[in-house]
Amino acid sequence: MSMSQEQLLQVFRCMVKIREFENRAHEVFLAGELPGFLHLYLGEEAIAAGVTAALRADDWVASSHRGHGHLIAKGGDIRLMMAEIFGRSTGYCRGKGGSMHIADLDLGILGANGIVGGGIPIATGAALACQYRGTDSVVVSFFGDAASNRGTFHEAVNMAAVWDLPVIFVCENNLYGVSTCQRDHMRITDVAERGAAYGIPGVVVDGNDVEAVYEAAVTAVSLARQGAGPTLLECKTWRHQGHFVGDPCAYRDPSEHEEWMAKDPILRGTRLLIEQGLATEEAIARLTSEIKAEIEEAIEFGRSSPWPDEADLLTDVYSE
Amino acid sequence: MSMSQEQLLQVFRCMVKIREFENRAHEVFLAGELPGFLHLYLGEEAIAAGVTAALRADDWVASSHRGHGHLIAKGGDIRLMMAEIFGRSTGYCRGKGGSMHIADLDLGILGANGIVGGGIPIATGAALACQYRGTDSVVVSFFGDAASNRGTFHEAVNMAAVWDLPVIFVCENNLYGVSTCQRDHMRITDVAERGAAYGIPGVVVDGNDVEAVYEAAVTAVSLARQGAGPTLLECKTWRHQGHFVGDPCAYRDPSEHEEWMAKDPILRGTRLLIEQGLATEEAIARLTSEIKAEIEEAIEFGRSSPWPDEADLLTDVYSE
Amino acid sequence: MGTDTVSTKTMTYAQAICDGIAVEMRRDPDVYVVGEDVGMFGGGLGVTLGLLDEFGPRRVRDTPLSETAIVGHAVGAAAAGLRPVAEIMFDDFLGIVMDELGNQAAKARYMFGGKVKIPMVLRASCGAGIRAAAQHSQSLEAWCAHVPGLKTVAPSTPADAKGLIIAAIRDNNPVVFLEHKILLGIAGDVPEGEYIVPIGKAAVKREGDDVTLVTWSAMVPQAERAAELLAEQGVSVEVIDLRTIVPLDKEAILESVANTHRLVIVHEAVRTGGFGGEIAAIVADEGFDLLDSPIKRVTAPDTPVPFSPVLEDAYLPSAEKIKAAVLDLM
Amino acid sequence: MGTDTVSTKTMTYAQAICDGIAVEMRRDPDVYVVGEDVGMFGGGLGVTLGLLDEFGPRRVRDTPLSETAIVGHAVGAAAAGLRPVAEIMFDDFLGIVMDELGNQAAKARYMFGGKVKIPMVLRASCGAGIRAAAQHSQSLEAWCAHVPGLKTVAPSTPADAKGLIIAAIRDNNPVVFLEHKILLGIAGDVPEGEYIVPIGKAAVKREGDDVTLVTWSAMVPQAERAAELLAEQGVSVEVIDLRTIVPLDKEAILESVANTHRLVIVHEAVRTGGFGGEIAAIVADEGFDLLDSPIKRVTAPDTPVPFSPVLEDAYLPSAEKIKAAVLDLM
Ligand SMILES: Cc1ncc(C[n+]2csc(CCOP(=O)(O)OP(=O)(O)O)c2C)c(N)n1
Ligand SMILES: Cc1ncc(C[n+]2csc(CCOP(=O)(O)OP(=O)(O)O)c2C)c(N)n1
Ligand SMILES: [Mg+2]
Ligand SMILES: [Mg+2]
Repeated sequence: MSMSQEQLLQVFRCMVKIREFENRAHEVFLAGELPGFLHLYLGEEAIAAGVTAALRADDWVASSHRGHGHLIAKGGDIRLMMAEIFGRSTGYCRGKGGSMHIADLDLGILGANGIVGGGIPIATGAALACQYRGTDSVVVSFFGDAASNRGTFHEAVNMAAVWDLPVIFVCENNLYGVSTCQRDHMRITDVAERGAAYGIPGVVVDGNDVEAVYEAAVTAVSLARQGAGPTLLECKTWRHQGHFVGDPCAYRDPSEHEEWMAKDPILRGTRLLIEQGLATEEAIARLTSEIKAEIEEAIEFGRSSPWPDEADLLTDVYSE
Repeated sequence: MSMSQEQLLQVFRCMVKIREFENRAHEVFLAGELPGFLHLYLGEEAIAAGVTAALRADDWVASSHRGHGHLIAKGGDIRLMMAEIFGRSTGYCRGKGGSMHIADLDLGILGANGIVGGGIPIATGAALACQYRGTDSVVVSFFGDAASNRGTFHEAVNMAAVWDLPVIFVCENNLYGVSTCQRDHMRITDVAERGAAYGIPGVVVDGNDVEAVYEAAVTAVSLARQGAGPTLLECKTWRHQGHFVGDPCAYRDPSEHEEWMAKDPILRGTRLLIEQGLATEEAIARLTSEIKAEIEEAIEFGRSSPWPDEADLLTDVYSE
Repeated sequence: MGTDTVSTKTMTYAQAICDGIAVEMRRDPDVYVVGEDVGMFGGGLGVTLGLLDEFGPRRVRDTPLSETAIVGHAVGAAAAGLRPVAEIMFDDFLGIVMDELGNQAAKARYMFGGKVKIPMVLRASCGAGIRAAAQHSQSLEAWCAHVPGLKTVAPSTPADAKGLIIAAIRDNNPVVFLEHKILLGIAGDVPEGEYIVPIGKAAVKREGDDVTLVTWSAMVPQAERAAELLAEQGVSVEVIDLRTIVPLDKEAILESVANTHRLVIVHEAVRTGGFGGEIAAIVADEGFDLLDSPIKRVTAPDTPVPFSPVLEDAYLPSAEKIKAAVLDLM
Repeated sequence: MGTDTVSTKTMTYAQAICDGIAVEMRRDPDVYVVGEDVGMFGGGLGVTLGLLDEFGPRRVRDTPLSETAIVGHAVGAAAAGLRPVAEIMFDDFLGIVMDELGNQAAKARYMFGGKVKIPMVLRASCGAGIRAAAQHSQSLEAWCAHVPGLKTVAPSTPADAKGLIIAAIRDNNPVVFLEHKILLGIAGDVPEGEYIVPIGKAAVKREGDDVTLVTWSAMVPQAERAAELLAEQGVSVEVIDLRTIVPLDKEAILESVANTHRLVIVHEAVRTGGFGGEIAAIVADEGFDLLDSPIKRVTAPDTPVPFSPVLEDAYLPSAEKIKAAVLDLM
């Protein structure tokens, strides 16, 4: 199923929002304003945007350490996100979690995760909850190429397959786990080949082509909703920056980087909108500056929000 | 490569030795003489015998909870084994390990293992040692169908594949993990399909046909020795008894059991030897009673050996 | 707790746990049981026998042999509103799932600023005594106790086992429920129906004035037996069964020590890093002035659990060893 | 130990570890380094930078993202005669590998009746202080300490880091080597060449008569700072850096308490179930008669590690908090 014009505009908007969020987070981090680790989603925007466009509000996502894009795409409030990565009391987690630990259960966001591959079983469990309760909600689990080498991937995908759970395993294959390139961490070229090991479909798409991502996601989501169980959807992509902010990324070949930069999903989205006459360059510039203003507002909100109270240290350990 | 007549007789002898060891261990357990858990290898003898026939003395095996057969086939001393499962000081582990924890490093036996799937990474590490030192020794990892759902399987097989390690992953698929039948623990029919997930060959053989097992093992071993890396070798089989001694095995279909009992590897081995004129019924009976005497001697050795000294409790925790 | 006039029934510790789970499954459709062979086979040691018949395979779920996914999926299911009662057959397998338990289940609420709850129970058999050797006999409550966000429970009687499993299932936090294999077959009177033993409350099993024995799980009967032996020698022993490891009922301990002025801690886990250290540390701080003599620990030695009966018997703390430790103090 | 007249060189704690590994790799061809990104990238926090250039990819091995296989394969490699020096980036990932570490590496020798040795080192960064939040900041030495068969080491200075990594690599047992992230960049004088600090020996960092502070890892500088502050107030503090958690140098502790009669234990790990409990328990038993006052612990609270700098700073034990605890005792 291909996207309507309206949808196309929406996912484009979503991609730009992620892009601008990350660009500014990057700058603010470099300016020394953000504590901790920051793993940017720059370059991978089409995956979060395309996949979540195939979801409903009552569907779920489980994210990774590289989570900002997933959260924004699923409707996360960028003010609360920004405040959280600033470590402020107004943040999503009241400053307790930071970039790798943001959740919004009301929006179906099961959380970013500091443990690579840690979200895959969690997504599987949420999918069991959907099936158990007889809803037709589905769950998306986002993780990287390197994460697909973890035991959690194997055990959870197998469990989801045996139980026909409504979960879509989305592998964001940016060809590297930190400095280790794919051919040094697995023998195969397509992570999607692993689907066959569990008797589920394995699908490869160009992860920088938001339409392709969307279409593959729609198919996977509809299988899941119908009770046919999981799909492993591999999206080939590239991170524009280092593994985290501060990584000079010396392990990647500059010419490969150049090639991939030319396939930037936002560049392609822009071209597509213009070619199809869905937007003019001016309209896109306007949209981008609107979003920039939103982001600026979020940053200002984060930056000017109060720090948590020391007493907060001891709360939220147990639930009543 | 098919077996010479002599080899055929040898593997047959090995199978009978395992069979008789297990039959008697079973009886002695039921008589209350053996402490702990006992997982019998009855019915699966062709796998251990066929695979180890493809190995050299300087090759390694890593075993499972159902380990007696592997140990015997790799040359384990049945007197020391029996003494160990009797819990005596003369046993392989001086009574400290029991059935699930027998090793003999000198024979290349890396140990049985009480953790299902626990031996798979260990085998992988031993294979790295072989490669690292430039020997052409190989390692065999034995594990069950259910074990192939553990994260250890996934991580270790992938690591072995990436590093071209000389290890053969032998899945003894007896169609059940305790009471859970294969279709309830994985969607696929052949565990061997999982090889493709790591870019390695996945091979299915009739695990009750010792010649077929041997031939497949020879191919896998020779690939490993040549530096081509691991193979996943699935051997379809059936355990004759419950999961452990004491399990009435109520979860299996009696008619399926009957069918499989007719495929008993020793029955088939006997038929083969006679048909090929390699042995007469009398010769087989003689061989069997010779082996029975050996086993009896081992039992007597175990039974009459002294208990460990209480002071042994505190030794062997650390190495100098 | 419970109501005043409850009718009781004799059942084993294993049956009592099963009964408690069944009570909750009838009451709350979100409760489900999950683990390897928990259905027809009744789980690793038969505790869940019968649940499949009553509740069917949707609510009593056999899993693949995948402990990580068992615990990991439970975190997600709980976050999404269910109440999983998951089993890993032996607590020796905690090492396989400590990430899911310690980094996900226990921390989710805190990391997310209080915006999620993870109401799940992780059941596992613990302890030595059946010649199951080093990888099927451990007592690993101390690992769990060191993880803020987890609760850990280790009952010693059938009634407590029922009351605590119900409390654990109703708790809105991840609870590790340790069932000692030696206790599974022990019978006792168990209140019928909804019977709750609150998490975090110790039980005084026997009153005494000379020395306090603090213990839990399968060491409770050993401590009680030691108390009997010591009574014969004129030593009056108070036996406290913690029942819950975390949250610890520290008041019960300090109150008793205020009376006896002597403390012996008994646990089956290996000594170094065992939970006995925590108890000793609390009393050596908050109860220092109450003490008349050194705090003693009676524990397993710092070795893996050996297989041979001779060695395993020597490994386990016993009434005799407890008695000797107490006499040392007097 | 080391020889008498060693030449030293100024290097960071991270460089000292790397230097120690390199010394052993030059000496023993069976030593190899293995873990995620340990090659060109230098591992999680850059400690192994440079080893790939000197020793090449056969001996400095990047792995797939598979902690279980990293530790599990190391057990097999060690059993077969190699000496792996494995890295998991953060000790927070111990929960992923506790089975391989606790059930395989630590127990193999005992289970097999003394017929195998497992000479492997597992390196991991530990500790809070860099706003890395709940899953990248823990101090989990207490989990390791509760596993017989393991040794656990946690140095606080560059020289000790070098001397102990060499000792760990030469040890014929599995050794967990915890590198505190706050210390990695701290520079100090480090003996060149083969320099060994024996496993199991504490260091008296400062002598004093009024109170003994027992601590390790990144809490050592805090304790030293507290001792300085207290000296200004006329309180004389002895600071003991354990350096090794297991085997514990209990004599060093008891000897010091015999002189000071007061004990404060300081650790960064959360309080409940922390290794401080073990130390307190030993002293409350074997050193009871030496004590003039309660044993105090200064630790992190029982919460996950929070992200926000304000909260993380409040979470961490500090010189000020140590000082307050000591003054409480006087
Ligand atoms: C279990 C675990 N191991 C290691 C790490 C450290 N780490 C964080 S991200 C990462 C690489 C992940 O690569 P991939 O899954 O491909 O995702 P990407 O970062 O490329 O998006 C590593 C090794 C971690 N956080 N968790
Ligand atoms: C990690 C782990 N989980 C569970 C168990 C308990 N257990 C022992 S054997 C077994 C089933 C193994 O099935 P499979 O791998 O097919 O081997 P089989 O017993 O059929 O030979 C189980 C669940 C265990 N020992 N280790
Ligand atoms: Mg990647
Ligand atoms: Mg099986």
